[in-house]
Amino acid sequence: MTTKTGRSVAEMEPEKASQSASQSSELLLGLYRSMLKCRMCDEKARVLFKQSKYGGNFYSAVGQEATEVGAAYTLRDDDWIAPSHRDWISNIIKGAPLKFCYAQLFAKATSPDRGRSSPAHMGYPPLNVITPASSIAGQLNVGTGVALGLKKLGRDTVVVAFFGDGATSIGGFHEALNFAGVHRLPIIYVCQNNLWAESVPLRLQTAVTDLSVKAQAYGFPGVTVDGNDIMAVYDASVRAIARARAGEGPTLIECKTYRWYGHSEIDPAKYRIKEEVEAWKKKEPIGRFEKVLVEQKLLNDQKKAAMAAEITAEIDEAVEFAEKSPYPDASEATDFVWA
Amino acid sequence: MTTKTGRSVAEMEPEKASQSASQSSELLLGLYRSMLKCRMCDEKARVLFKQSKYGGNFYSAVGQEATEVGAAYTLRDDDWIAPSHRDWISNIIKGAPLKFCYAQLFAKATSPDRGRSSPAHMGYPPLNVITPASSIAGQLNVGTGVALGLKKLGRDTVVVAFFGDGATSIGGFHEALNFAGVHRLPIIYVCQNNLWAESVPLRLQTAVTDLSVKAQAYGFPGVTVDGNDIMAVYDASVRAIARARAGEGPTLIECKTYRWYGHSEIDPAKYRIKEEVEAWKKKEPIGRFEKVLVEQKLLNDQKKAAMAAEITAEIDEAVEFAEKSPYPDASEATDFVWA
Amino acid sequence: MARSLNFIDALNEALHQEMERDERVFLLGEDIGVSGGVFKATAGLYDKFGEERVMDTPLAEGIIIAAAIGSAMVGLRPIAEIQFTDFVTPAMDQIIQQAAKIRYRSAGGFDCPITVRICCGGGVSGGLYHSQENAAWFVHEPGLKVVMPSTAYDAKGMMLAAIRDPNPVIFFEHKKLYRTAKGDVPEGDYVVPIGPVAVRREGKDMTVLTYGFMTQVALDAAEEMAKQGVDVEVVDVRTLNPLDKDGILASVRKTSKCLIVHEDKRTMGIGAELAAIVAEEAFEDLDGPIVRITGPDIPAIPFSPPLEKFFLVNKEKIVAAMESLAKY
Amino acid sequence: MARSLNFIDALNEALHQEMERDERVFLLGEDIGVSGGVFKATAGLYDKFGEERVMDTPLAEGIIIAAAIGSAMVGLRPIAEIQFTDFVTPAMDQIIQQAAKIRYRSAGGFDCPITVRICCGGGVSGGLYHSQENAAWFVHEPGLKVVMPSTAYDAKGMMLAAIRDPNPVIFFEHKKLYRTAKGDVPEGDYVVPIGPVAVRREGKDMTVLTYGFMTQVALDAAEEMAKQGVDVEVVDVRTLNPLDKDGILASVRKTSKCLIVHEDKRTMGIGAELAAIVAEEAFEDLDGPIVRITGPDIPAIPFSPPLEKFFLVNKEKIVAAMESLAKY
Ligand SMILES: Cc1ncc(C[n+]2csc(CCOP(=O)(O)OP(=O)(O)O)c2C)c(N)n1
Ligand SMILES: Cc1ncc(C[n+]2csc(CCOP(=O)(O)OP(=O)(O)O)c2C)c(N)n1
Ligand SMILES: [Mg+2]
Ligand SMILES: [Mg+2]
Repeated sequence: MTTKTGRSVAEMEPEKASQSASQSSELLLGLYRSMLKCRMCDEKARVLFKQSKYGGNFYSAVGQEATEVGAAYTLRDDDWIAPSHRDWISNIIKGAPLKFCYAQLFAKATSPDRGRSSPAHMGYPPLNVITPASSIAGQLNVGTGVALGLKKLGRDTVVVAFFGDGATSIGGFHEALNFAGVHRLPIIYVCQNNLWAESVPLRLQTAVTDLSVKAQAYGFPGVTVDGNDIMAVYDASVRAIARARAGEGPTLIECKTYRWYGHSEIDPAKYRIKEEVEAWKKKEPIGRFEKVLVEQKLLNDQKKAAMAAEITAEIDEAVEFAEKSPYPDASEATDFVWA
Repeated sequence: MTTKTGRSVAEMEPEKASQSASQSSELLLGLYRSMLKCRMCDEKARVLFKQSKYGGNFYSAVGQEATEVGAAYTLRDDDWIAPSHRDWISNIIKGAPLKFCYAQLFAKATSPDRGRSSPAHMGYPPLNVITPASSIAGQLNVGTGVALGLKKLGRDTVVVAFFGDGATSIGGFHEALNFAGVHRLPIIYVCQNNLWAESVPLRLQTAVTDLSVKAQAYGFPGVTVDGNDIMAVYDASVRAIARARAGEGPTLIECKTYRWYGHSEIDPAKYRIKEEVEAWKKKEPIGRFEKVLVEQKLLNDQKKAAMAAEITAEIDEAVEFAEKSPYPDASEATDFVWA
Repeated sequence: MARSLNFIDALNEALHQEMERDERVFLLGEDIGVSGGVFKATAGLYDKFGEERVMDTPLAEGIIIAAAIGSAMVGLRPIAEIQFTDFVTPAMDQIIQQAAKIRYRSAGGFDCPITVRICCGGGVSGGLYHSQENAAWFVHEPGLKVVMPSTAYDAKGMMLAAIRDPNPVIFFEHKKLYRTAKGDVPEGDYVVPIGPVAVRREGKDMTVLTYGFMTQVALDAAEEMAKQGVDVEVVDVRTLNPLDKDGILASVRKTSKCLIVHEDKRTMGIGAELAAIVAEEAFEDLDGPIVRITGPDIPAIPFSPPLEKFFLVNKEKIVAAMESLAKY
Repeated sequence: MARSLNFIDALNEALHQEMERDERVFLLGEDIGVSGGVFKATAGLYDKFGEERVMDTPLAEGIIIAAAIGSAMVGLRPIAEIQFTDFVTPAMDQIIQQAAKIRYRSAGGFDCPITVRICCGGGVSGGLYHSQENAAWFVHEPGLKVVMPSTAYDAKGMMLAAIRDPNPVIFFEHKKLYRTAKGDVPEGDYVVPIGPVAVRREGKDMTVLTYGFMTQVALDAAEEMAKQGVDVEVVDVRTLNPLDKDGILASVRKTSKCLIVHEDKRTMGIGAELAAIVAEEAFEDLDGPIVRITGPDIPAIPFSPPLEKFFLVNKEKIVAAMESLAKY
């Protein structure tokens, strides 16, 4: 079967998550829980949008959790994330309190940006998550600048920058990666190749198949991993982060993954064929990883339910906080223009 | 010996020009004559600048003639050239009358742009040489657009776009080549890697050694050739042009070459070490090719002198034309703003 | 025959008809093809004309514009879309240094008949990066034409004019107009010339210079003032570059008072140039200061509803300004 | 102690001193290191501070600005150079969408204390792509500060102010001033605050609002007018964003006449905003129209000497305008 992106689904088929026997059960459960939390928070965000609890738009990352969690899970508080529009959950992974994440969606005065940015464009300054602009690839450029600064300061801190397949076409991507290559900056470029940029399929975005080859133009390693295999993403990221911390420079990690839903909550995504969506749903990261954990007897239905209940409670509390928070006062609109 | 660019000169040493026995003597002499003409015209342009016959600046291509001639020699009248600041001679190769080339330097009313652009930024619309802006890589973008148009029109016409090593760092380079890759456009990207972008050495421009690897990011062939070996450039270009005409898409040709003089006539180029310059002068393209032609008995001192005399006469006439031409009238400044 | 159409349907019709009429015309941009555009401005065109003439491009605004420029130079008539004006900044080099200057720098050797459609404007919860205007930058650039229609009729007629214009035309579409500006639109071919202002409401007491979505808001305010016995003339400066000085000055000379209204931020907004023209050339006709009602000087329209509301110009703000100007 | 220094040497001294004083400061740009810059503004710095603090970058203006932004966000004080303002367009996305908005969009969570040095201006045979001004675009963007000094004294003092300013400051340097504007410059540390205008010549009959290289030309014209008994006040609007409205208005209210002079093209040049402010807030004080003397509306300054001369504002053009304005 050939998808609209021109590649066969079978070709991309990763059947089940890889096992890393050497990893501690704490880590494995932690990764699982983080993915589950992301999924549940994201689905809740979608529901809230559909209920018109907030306006603007939301860009769901459901289906891409392994990429986000695998790449960011081991980051320290002082490490940086440079997120894009689909990475609201990266704040959650980094440890931002959920109440602020929902306050952001609701554009309340309690949100980290006091209601300025669009719902999904969240940053969290206390944990070095850069408030994103919408401009595609902007975060790669600014994130690369942060990496330069960190290197100059002699820190062993790193930057993880997220972006999509579409972002690889714009000049900013090129300038950032080239600069990082020349200066061997401590940054990990995590491309979430979900085969589509809004309605534009990969074949109209690029003539190459694996976006990781682009690293060759910049003189640093590029790897392609199954982005729905949490351990594959995790392993590649841990290596890349170690490289970066050691001053050995950047890595480009292409994670092949898929977004379940439309580009945003107002996109019915009619440009994708049903078979493609279904095939990818079968390969979704959480269920796959669950099987591994169950096999290893680390997880069972009871534990899972308890976990979900805990997360639900946390989400409910956060949403309540957000709902009850006031909107910023109109007079605040002129604050923070100049320092 | 290691140069400031961090690569050994020996490593790059191409000793003598390759021989293409199969080529007709007419072609070989034509290539030689074209290079000689470019060299003489360029040196004359430098002299005229030093004599303050015109202002602004001039960017000499002396040393890079094999790249320019090898790439553009076989182009048809209806083919396009997208030149940059150092490619004034590409107009000459394409067949623009010399008198217009010097009128351009003198910014006279008889220049193709009636004195608007800077001296070296010459285009020649009747032969599809695009008047360049200074903005680096602009010609790659516009040239790629022309290639798209030509493809849409179903023509077998091609575009040759010239640029330097420095131009490979800017976003416009990336966007152009990526787009051309997706649409398999009839364009040949000729990178004149002369190891320096003004005073910036290659090691601060990119972490890679061969710029042709960058084509891998775009899904089309990239080749590196000895840019001072006319037949190497010629062969690679002929292949790339044939590919483009046949609808098979773009090629990136990296020509390793060297500019003898400063970035421009006002640059003493103190950032380069003497040994590097001397080593490259020894490998200069015209003398090397001359040896081959003399060996093959296609050229001797007499023939050479006759050729030079012919060219000198042509130049003198052209310079006289330019000198005698009037400046544009001040009132013309507001012409050609809107059509 | 004319029917009532939405602004966006009028635009869409113009694209359909011109692509049928002139096979040199093609479209390129992000998501304009299969999906028909974020706002459906290009709906139906992909199915009708195929992917050669309705091209979904890579996500790279610079090459979208450059691909248009280059193909225009070989005789085609490209229409490029920038999805939101907030994303025109990556294409500035191509628009400013190439499109605006290629004809000038080649002394007419190369022309650049491209149309660049750009969606702009606030009031739809777009937030900082889906509400900008940015037209002012392009008004600073001779060689470009810049238009921003305010009615469905003009949307179609100016689009046809733009495509046929031998210059690069930046065609701004205020997103709030897409489905609120409904009006009579002839079925056939017609052109609304790029250049002249349109006097949307004649009046003798005061001139309002405005454009885009604000035209409607200013008209509402003018009706309100009519009740107070103040007769306001509303001038829709639908061509922003080059400006129709004569049209602007004629109205101000008649009414002797000038109010300028735009949604964009105040400082260096297009109102600045309008005010400067009037202050220089109609000074002796003026009975009062030239007043600007505009967005505030903050980087862009923030998302949160109270903040967005603070930014936007509305009828009340305009009426208040009209009332005090009327007192002169 | 003060000595007489060229504008460019004053700048260079500011960079030397601030880099010594504050180790967070570093420079980045094309050809600023080993070669010391196209105009030698950064001469000597590479030898003194090494390639970590004086970085020759790849040829890519976007990442030059972004590298500055990001490192400012982690506490450094970068000074980025754009070699010519003609080449700032590839960096527009970074300047407009990132630098101008990062503080606003994060509600102060991230700051952007960068300085962007940009060489601008005509009159040195630079042609279409080495003579542009382009400052007007940045005046439209709250969140940015924009300055353009006109004296050697200000060059040093405003550079020190810019580096220490917690905001992104776009620092325009008119290339014609580099070696023509010579003046007393204190050896030690001093700051010329970003904000206030400088009245360069007091006068009672007419105000000239100008900036950059034109300040000197306007002063020459004012001397000429003094011979005719017209006493011209010359106001150097050296901070272009945010504008010092009070300083501007105070002068115009005093003289009741306003002439605006700039080298840049007329339409949507900075003179537009200056005129609009005066027309709105000092209307009742005005005795005559607000006149602009500016470059013509052509895409950029052409190269050929007669064409360049046609573009440039000179003393004669200013005097002629002053003479007719004096008649009101
Ligand atoms: C410079 C710029 N151009 C266009 C857009 C509009 N836009 C937002 S997301 C998007 C597609 C992004 O695709 P991709 O990079 O693959 O990320 P994904 O949405 O698939 O996660 C586009 C075109 C933008 N935000 N910025
Ligand atoms: C966008 C842009 N930035 C900077 C410049 C200034 N500039 C002109 S040529 C040049 C160096 C070009 O180097 P390269 O591409 O290697 O070409 P070469 O001069 O070596 O032939 C620079 C920085 C420019 N013209 N355009
Ligand atoms: Mg994608
Ligand atoms: Mg070079």
